[in-house]
Amino acid sequence: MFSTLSKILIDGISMGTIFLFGCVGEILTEKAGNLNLGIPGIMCIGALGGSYGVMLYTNGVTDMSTISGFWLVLTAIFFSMLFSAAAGLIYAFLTVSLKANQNVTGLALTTFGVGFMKFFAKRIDMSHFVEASKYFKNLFPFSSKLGWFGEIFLSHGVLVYLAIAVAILSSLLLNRTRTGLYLRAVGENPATADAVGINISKYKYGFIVLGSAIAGLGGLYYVMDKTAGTTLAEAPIDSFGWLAVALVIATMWKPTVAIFGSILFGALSMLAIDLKALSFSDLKIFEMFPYIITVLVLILTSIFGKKDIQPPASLGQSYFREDR
Amino acid sequence: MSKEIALELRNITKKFDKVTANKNVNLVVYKNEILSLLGENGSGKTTLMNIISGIYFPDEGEIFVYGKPAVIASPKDAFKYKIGMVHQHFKLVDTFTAAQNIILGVNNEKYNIKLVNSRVREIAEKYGFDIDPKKKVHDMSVSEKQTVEIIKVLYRGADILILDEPTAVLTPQEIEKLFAILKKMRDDGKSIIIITHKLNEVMEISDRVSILRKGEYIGTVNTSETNEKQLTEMMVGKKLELKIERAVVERTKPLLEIRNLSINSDDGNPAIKNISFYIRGGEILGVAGITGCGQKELCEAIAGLRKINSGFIMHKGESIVGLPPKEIIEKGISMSFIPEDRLGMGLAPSFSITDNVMLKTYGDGKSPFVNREAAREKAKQLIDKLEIATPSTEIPIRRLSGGNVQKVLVGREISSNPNVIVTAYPVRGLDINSAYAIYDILNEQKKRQTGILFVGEDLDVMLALCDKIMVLCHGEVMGIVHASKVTKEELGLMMTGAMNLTVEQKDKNYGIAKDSNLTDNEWQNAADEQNGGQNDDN
Amino acid sequence: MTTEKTKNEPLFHVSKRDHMSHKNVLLVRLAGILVALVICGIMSVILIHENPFKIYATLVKGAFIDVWTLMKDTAVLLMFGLAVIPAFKMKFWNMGANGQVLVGCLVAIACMKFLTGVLPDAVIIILMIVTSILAGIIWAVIPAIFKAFFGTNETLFTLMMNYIAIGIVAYFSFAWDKSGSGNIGIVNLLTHKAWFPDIGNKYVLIIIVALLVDAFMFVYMRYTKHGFETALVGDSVNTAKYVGINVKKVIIRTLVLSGAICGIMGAIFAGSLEHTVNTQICGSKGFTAILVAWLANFDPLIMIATAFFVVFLNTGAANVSTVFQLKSTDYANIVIGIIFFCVIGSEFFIQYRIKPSQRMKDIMTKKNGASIKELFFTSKSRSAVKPLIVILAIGLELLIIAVIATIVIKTVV
Amino acid sequence: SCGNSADTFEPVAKEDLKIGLITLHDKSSPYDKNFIESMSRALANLGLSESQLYLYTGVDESSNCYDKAKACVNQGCQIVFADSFGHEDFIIQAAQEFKNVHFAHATGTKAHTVQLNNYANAFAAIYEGRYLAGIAAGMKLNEMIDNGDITADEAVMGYVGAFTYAEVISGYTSFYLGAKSVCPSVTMKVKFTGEWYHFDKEYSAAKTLIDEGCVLISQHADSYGAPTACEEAGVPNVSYNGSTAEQGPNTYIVTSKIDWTPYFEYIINCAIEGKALDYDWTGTLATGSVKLEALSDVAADGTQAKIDEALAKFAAGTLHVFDTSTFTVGGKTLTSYEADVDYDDKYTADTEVIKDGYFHESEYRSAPYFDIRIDGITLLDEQY
Ligand SMILES: Nc1ncnc2c1ncn2[C@@H]1O[C@H](COP(=O)(O)OP(=O)(O)OP(=O)(O)O)[C@@H](O)[C@H]1O
Ligand SMILES: Nc1ncnc2c1ncn2[C@@H]1O[C@H](COP(=O)(O)OP(=O)(O)OP(=O)(O)O)[C@@H](O)[C@H]1O
Ligand SMILES: [Mg+2]
Ligand SMILES: [Mg+2]
Repeated sequence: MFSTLSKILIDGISMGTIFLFGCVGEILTEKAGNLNLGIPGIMCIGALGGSYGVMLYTNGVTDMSTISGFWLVLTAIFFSMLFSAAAGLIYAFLTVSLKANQNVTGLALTTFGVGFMKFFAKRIDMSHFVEASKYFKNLFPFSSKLGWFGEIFLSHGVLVYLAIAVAILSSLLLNRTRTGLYLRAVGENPATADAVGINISKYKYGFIVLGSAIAGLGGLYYVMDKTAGTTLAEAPIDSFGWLAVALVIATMWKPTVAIFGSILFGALSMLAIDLKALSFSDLKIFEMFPYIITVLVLILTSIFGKKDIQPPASLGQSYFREDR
Repeated sequence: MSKEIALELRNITKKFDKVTANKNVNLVVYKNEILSLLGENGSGKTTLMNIISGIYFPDEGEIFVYGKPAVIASPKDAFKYKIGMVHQHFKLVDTFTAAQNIILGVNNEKYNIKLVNSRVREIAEKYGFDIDPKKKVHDMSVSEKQTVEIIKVLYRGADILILDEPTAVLTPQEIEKLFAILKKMRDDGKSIIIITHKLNEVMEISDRVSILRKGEYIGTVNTSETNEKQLTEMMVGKKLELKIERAVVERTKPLLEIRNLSINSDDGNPAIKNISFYIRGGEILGVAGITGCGQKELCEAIAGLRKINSGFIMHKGESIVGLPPKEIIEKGISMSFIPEDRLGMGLAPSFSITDNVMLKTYGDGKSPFVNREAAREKAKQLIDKLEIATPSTEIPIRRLSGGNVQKVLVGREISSNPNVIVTAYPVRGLDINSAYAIYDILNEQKKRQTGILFVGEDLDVMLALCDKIMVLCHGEVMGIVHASKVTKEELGLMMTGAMNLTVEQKDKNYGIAKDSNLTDNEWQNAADEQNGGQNDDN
Repeated sequence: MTTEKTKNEPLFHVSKRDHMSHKNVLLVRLAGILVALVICGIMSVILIHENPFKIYATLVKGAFIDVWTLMKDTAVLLMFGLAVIPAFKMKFWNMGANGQVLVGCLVAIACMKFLTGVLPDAVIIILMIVTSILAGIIWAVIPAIFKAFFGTNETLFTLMMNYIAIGIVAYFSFAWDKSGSGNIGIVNLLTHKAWFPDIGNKYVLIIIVALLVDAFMFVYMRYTKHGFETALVGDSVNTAKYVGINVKKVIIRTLVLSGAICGIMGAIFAGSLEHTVNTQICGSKGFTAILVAWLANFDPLIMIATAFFVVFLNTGAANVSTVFQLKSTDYANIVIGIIFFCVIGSEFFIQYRIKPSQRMKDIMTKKNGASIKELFFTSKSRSAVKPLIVILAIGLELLIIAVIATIVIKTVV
Repeated sequence: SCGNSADTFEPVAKEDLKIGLITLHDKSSPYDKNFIESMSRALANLGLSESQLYLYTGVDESSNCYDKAKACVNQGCQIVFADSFGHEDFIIQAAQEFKNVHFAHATGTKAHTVQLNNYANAFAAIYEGRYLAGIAAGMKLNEMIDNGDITADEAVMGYVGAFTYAEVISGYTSFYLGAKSVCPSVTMKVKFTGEWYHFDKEYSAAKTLIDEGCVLISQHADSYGAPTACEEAGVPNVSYNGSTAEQGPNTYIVTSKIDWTPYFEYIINCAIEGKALDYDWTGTLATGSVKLEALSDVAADGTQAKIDEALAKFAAGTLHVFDTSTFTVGGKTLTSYEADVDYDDKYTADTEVIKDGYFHESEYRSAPYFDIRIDGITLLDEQY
């Protein structure tokens, strides 16, 4: 019983991390008033970027044990963020500068991103990926000595802890800093923010790009850590992306809540396989749970919700100063 | 001249696509002065002020601040020149506190909300504001919001203050307070530009008045050397009859009888508390009261848009409580509520004038299709009759100026030949010319023996136009008085709750018509039914 | 003093347009597509090492390999688009067409699978259509009800309903399949019982239905009272309430319509095109349809063209990957993505007017002491040109970082 | 040798032959990669150019498959081949419509039932390969027992299966029987994922099996989930369909796989000759369709010898994988079994398949139909 429970938790954390990156990235974007439905595509592009980084770093290496894991991971993170930031930039340019419809732009970006990853994945040399993935996994090798605690909480890779750190930092940024205050103002009421001299475009661009870069790490995590460098073109990252978008709602735009929400979602998506003695058809019922939960949260918050847990007021609308 | 020029505009021109909002406008504001900006609706006042505060960039023309040429390409630039603006529509973030709103965009000091709180209190003390820096904007009243707006500007140390129609939503008492503060600020060395359509306010507050007409600069006069008549002439370009006549009409039995009505507001607090009144055909019953004392809820309840808690709304002796809005409209009860943003209720911003005109009638007849031809004809008539400025009947209504938008709304309401008109703020923000057109229309309706409930803001107008005035304070009736037998001061006292006629005249059976459509018995039955119905629910 | 002023003036003024003639709108869109084609051309040349004209010729030829398939695919996408149009007009972001079609198809297949032999074929076919429409309606109406009564966010609700529908279909794929492969397979493969009759060939039915629904939707949105109410709710909910429209009813009614169209599509999938149900039959058509509907400005007539355009590209690009041995269909998605970006971007020039300011004119004509340098080296805000410069700068920066990083890593390792 | 010659097909010149290949995913999926690469080899072997191939990748199991088959026909293909189980019905539809084009389908079951002259199924006797791989697994278990790492009773293998249908059951049973032939005490636990390709589920299923005490894992699923889990846990792994040495350098033992080159050569030759294809074609060790790749260092000593021994017996026809004397069902030896060979909607059993003391797998049709639960194998998901 306990082992099943701990397995569910471990699966929850390790699956959840991909949602968490996507979710925090989307929260930052939405706080700037932009609903980015391109997040699934951006996560794909982030996965590709990170893989590209790993490929560059390991290119021509014969003995993988000689390389510096630190720089490898850093390179991968850098390229993953670079690629997904570039994708975010496309979205930002279209929706902020050209004031395009956000839903449509996002969907187009998802189409593009999925195609982009799958197409170029075939041009990535993945021969060192499996070995490279070891540097992403298991940040604390001593965790196995710490019993169930170590197994559940310390057996994960560096990106898992990075995701949690990013979520906490985002929360601090949003709630404790001037930048966060301005950002929220931009998302709530851009006309007001503009009238007090806050540079709307700067904030929107900044946080769309930053949010995209963070979301992209989810893709990197899945490829290099979760699947140990074995999957790229076939990784269903886009479907994780949609779950990440759902998670934003389910956690009511709160990055810290998202940490727990992501674990729940992760656990639910694996629950069917972790629990024994289910038929295939039952298994499919379990897989619907995260979506059903999101729907329930949506319904409950809309019925009982307070003003403070509603989406940013200008979400989805583009801003033009001379509009009225 | 001994006075220092604070701000000077030369030859400012601004076009919005085909509309020229400002054309070669010149304007001078001195230090230590309050300048009023006067003009009809759509004359370009707001546009001009937005140019000064960096929201718009002029197509042509120059701006000088304290004699130096200035380029104001964004609100940030405006702050640099110490220009601050309180916008016609408040620019506040609802979910933030007052202090958070005030510190938005202020980058030159450490981010520390506690410090801001105390500085805000300091400023409030200096000028006599009343404000809680920790209160969230969505919990604030209109005047509180305006206070935040003004402090926001002061906090940045603005020297040139622009206020766009700040009094439109305030009570007389609040206006008085605001004016006192403005005068204090003027004496403190600041320059203030204020936009208002109320000439008495112009006369009271300003040192000089600049007038715009159809986007063009007409001229500037010293307030002490002018009068309302001259200003109006400058503004509209022709002489105007200022008097509102109160038509004397034969009155009918009560059309609408309201008894013991209680309504809740959106947040669940009682907005209207157990009030009774009636409206006869051929009379205008004014409703006076500070903004937010239940007018909106009352109007919405009559129109069937809001649930009531208890009480009766009887139209020609039949209850309309619980009827869907459509059926209420069909009974001939028309409601037009002009909210602060003018577009909120009653119009569809991206629909054409034609489609807006047929909003209430599109459903007539059995055909599943809409009849646009008839509506287009009607739209043309309205445009002619009310002098609505528009290139065609087919342009989206949001492209019109505020006043013209409103004319479409009021025009449509009245053209539906109602027997009861509930109208709230029908002249809100309208220039005098348009406002008179609307008063005339109301009087015309009254002569047709329509019953009119007129929720207004300008007491002078109400005293001249209405037959009786009902005064509300915090959802309670303070008194229902004949307009010819009451003074403005008395109304003010009642609005603030200092005087309550219902208590003083307890014996008078307040709000119960002598010639009710229903007998006492029938009322009793209705009441029983209501109670019985409630029991059934349980 | 004049120079001081003009020097700091933004180089462009952006203002909202009132109106643009249809001809110009078309021109701007075409320009957008042209830019996209150039970008795709460059990309294709880099990837395929072929003459771009040859690539485009292959694309066009590929799209017309089978005209019936092309028309069928257009009709199917059109149906999805028609299902979202009324909701979108109402500003109800129905992302759930996929799910609505899927449940419709599922129940229709259930009828076919379990009633064949029990009831006459004609009755089964009628039942398939009716139940499919009902199922589509139910799936669309659930989010609509919550939106109407509690204001529940419909974008995410309908999105989630897709995945729930997929889960249910997956459930029955296993529950109904005795072999254990999770694959229902074509029902009545050999007997063709309870299949919809072919009119000429099996694609004619969907094409006719799509055209009929299209015509219906055109009239509905433009000339009927219901359509008027739908648009009004989309434009201003307050106003709709105020003129006595039962907004809840309109929301629900409109989604009933959306769901019904999806249901019809589901029945056609079951009876005419697929004869089976699985989680893949809708692909991402529900999302593509949103793009298509938006491109057409929610006009059912224009949408025939936009749907055709997207299907044409998709089919053609798939052929490019086949002919040039790209061994991947994802090329099509990249091309479509780029074209959408450009067309979405071109919308800006339809909505807004960009005028060079006096200073810009001075710079171009070298008057008033202006010089080209100012384009880049003036500190003042350039409200219009700045974003472009920022984009270019960031793009360049990213490129340089990428190149440097690549070199550094290659030399270090 | 091609099947009954029929006049519906014209012989074609080699240079004029055009082949359509329809795959579920593209090369990034090991399953489809196998087909695409086999086709390339076949083309090269027969001297055809790559430009004669019309490859449609990413064709899902919907009418899209029919459309793509039609597109192939429209472009003049004389042969159209589809690789996924779910493609079958749509290919049959196309075959019904285009009578003079050959349609062939891997893993399908319906050709001999629908009896279309131009529609054929093909598979390989991969159970033979699995059996050999099972021997390698059994030898590894023996090594562990000998080393004292486990007791004989603890010789439990784990198996990650995709679905519960005959192809998978036949696969894991042959694997188990192979292991049992060298390690009599072995037992096996099976966990299903319900997906062909799902890294996370396969990974998690493998981990569960390891937690359940399995000391060696094999799988019938397409992702690298199970090999990765094995590598992390240090548990030996026997693979399928392609080497996973890269994913499991320290745990990978061996893999069996199907090589489709012989079949592709067969259908191309038939098309050139203008002859119909056999309804069912089953590749074997003998045709070179079933292969066991080289053993890794992880394999136990002596494994190769045991495998060679079995190979020789296969060649001699003396070894049958499903020899009823090697397994029991409910404690009893099977003497008779009706399998579902012919297609019908209800999947009714219709053919006696036990003769001469063994289960005749892949003889009455190419796709496997062994779906018996034998003793010694426990299904963790008891629902099936
Ligand atoms: N953002 C805009 N886009 C297009 N036209 C505009 C815009 N703002 C104002 N206009 C037009 O410019 C003219 C001047 O409008 P403005 O709002 O400045 O008038 P105003 O004097 O403030 O009127 P009011 O008293 O009604 O507020 C009007 O015709 C209006 O329709
Ligand atoms: N429309 C009304 N609604 C409610 N109460 C009213 C209304 N009109 C008058 N009253 C109340 O009834 C009292 C009767 O006063 P008065 O006789 O001066 O009115 P009235 O002119 O006779 O009214 P009526 O319109 O019924 O003839 C008023 O002081 C007031 O309190
Ligand atoms: Mg104004
Ligand atoms: Mg059978």
